Amino acid sequence: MLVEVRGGSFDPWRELADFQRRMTGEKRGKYGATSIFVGTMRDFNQGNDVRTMLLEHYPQMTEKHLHKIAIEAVARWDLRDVLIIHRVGKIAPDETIVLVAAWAAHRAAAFEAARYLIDELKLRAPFWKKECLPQGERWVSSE
Amino acid sequence: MLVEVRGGSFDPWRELADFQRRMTGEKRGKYGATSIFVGTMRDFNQGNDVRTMLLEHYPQMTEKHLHKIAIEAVARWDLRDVLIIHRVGKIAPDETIVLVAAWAAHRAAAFEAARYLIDELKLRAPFWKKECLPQGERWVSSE
Amino acid sequence: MAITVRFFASLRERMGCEQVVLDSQDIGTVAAAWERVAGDEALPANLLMAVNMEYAKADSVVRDGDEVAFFPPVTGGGHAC
Amino acid sequence: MAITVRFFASLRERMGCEQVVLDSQDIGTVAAAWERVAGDEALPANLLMAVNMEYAKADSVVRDGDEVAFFPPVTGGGHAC
Repeated sequence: MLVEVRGGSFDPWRELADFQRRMTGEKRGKYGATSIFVGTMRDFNQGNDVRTMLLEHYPQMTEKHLHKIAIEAVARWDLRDVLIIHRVGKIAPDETIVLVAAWAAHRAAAFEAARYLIDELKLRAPFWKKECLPQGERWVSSE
Repeated sequence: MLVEVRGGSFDPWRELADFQRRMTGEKRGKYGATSIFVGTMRDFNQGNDVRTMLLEHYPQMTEKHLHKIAIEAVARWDLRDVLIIHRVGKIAPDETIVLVAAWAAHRAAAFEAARYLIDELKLRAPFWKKECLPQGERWVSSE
Repeated sequence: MAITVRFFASLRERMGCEQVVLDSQDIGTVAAAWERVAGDEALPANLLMAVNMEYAKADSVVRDGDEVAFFPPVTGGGHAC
Repeated sequence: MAITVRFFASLRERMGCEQVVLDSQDIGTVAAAWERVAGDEALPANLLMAVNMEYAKADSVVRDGDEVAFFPPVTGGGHAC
């Protein structure tokens, strides 16, 4: 299991490749299904062009709650493994904001677990986004 | 949109990286959510060790139906893009069998579309699996 | 003209061949094509059928030049995923 | 001992500071801590609260050495995904 808050940009595909390569012999060959979600910075939101975004978080509280969410998912869906990486700091369009992945024996469990990871992350992990628009800055409010 | 049947092994993470890199300027920065499913060859099934698997398909009919499924998903969830790659031929444990991905503005659409792609693929695409066990060969029957 | 009948997977092995080319005369439906290739053996209930690569039913029409296929339930996607 | 009160995001900007350290005497709940740092301003209805990095409520108990935090609704995950 890997849960990480990253200060710099990351390549989700490389992270997945590296993580899977590091899986122990016990896990290799034991999962049939992997469900992944990648959240990417868009260059528009609510009708405005967005140039950059600033992602603030509550250090330690974030990691604590991401870990909780990961452990809940593993317990509920009997997952082989879980990965959560979330970006903080200044982000440009097209960069990855969040990556979650769940490895399971069957696809229903993998899909439901990945959905749970991202849904709970959005509800419970203390992150806040501020968008930089041509006309100034604004905090993104949760809908 | 890319729909492909592959005779040789492939790295799902590299395919995703390459595909996303090739996305046109029009699509870049326009998707916020990507949902991916990867199906991997396991080294066990129904209580038996599985050494290799032979994946047979109905050439042309397979591609035709995968395309249909992809187009249905794009229409139904207003996706930015879709990717389906399915392996055929001799497969070893730990190798990727199938990769599907859906790019959308929002996560609900991405998740639902990726689930649709793999569910419909399993129902409608003419693929058949034969497992090679220590005690001999057997065709996998759909549950 | 003729009709090509193809078999896949376990059915291909059981039939002992990949395809049979039938003279199209007197063949009107998928069921009739099955009868021509399988003789007395009834069409298995779970067998899937296609005409020109579209799923079809036993009473679907078969015309000159068509490709008819019979195969067991499909099992694509992840391995038992 | 003392109690640390932290603010995040738009609330941090509005308060004009990241944290305030309070003498812990006479502070029994999160609401009381808010009163000490915000004066007359009522606790905004949608504000979230945490004590020692666990989500808390206005009437949650605050003890010596605790870290109390106030922040707006969280907006993690993909960008508007």
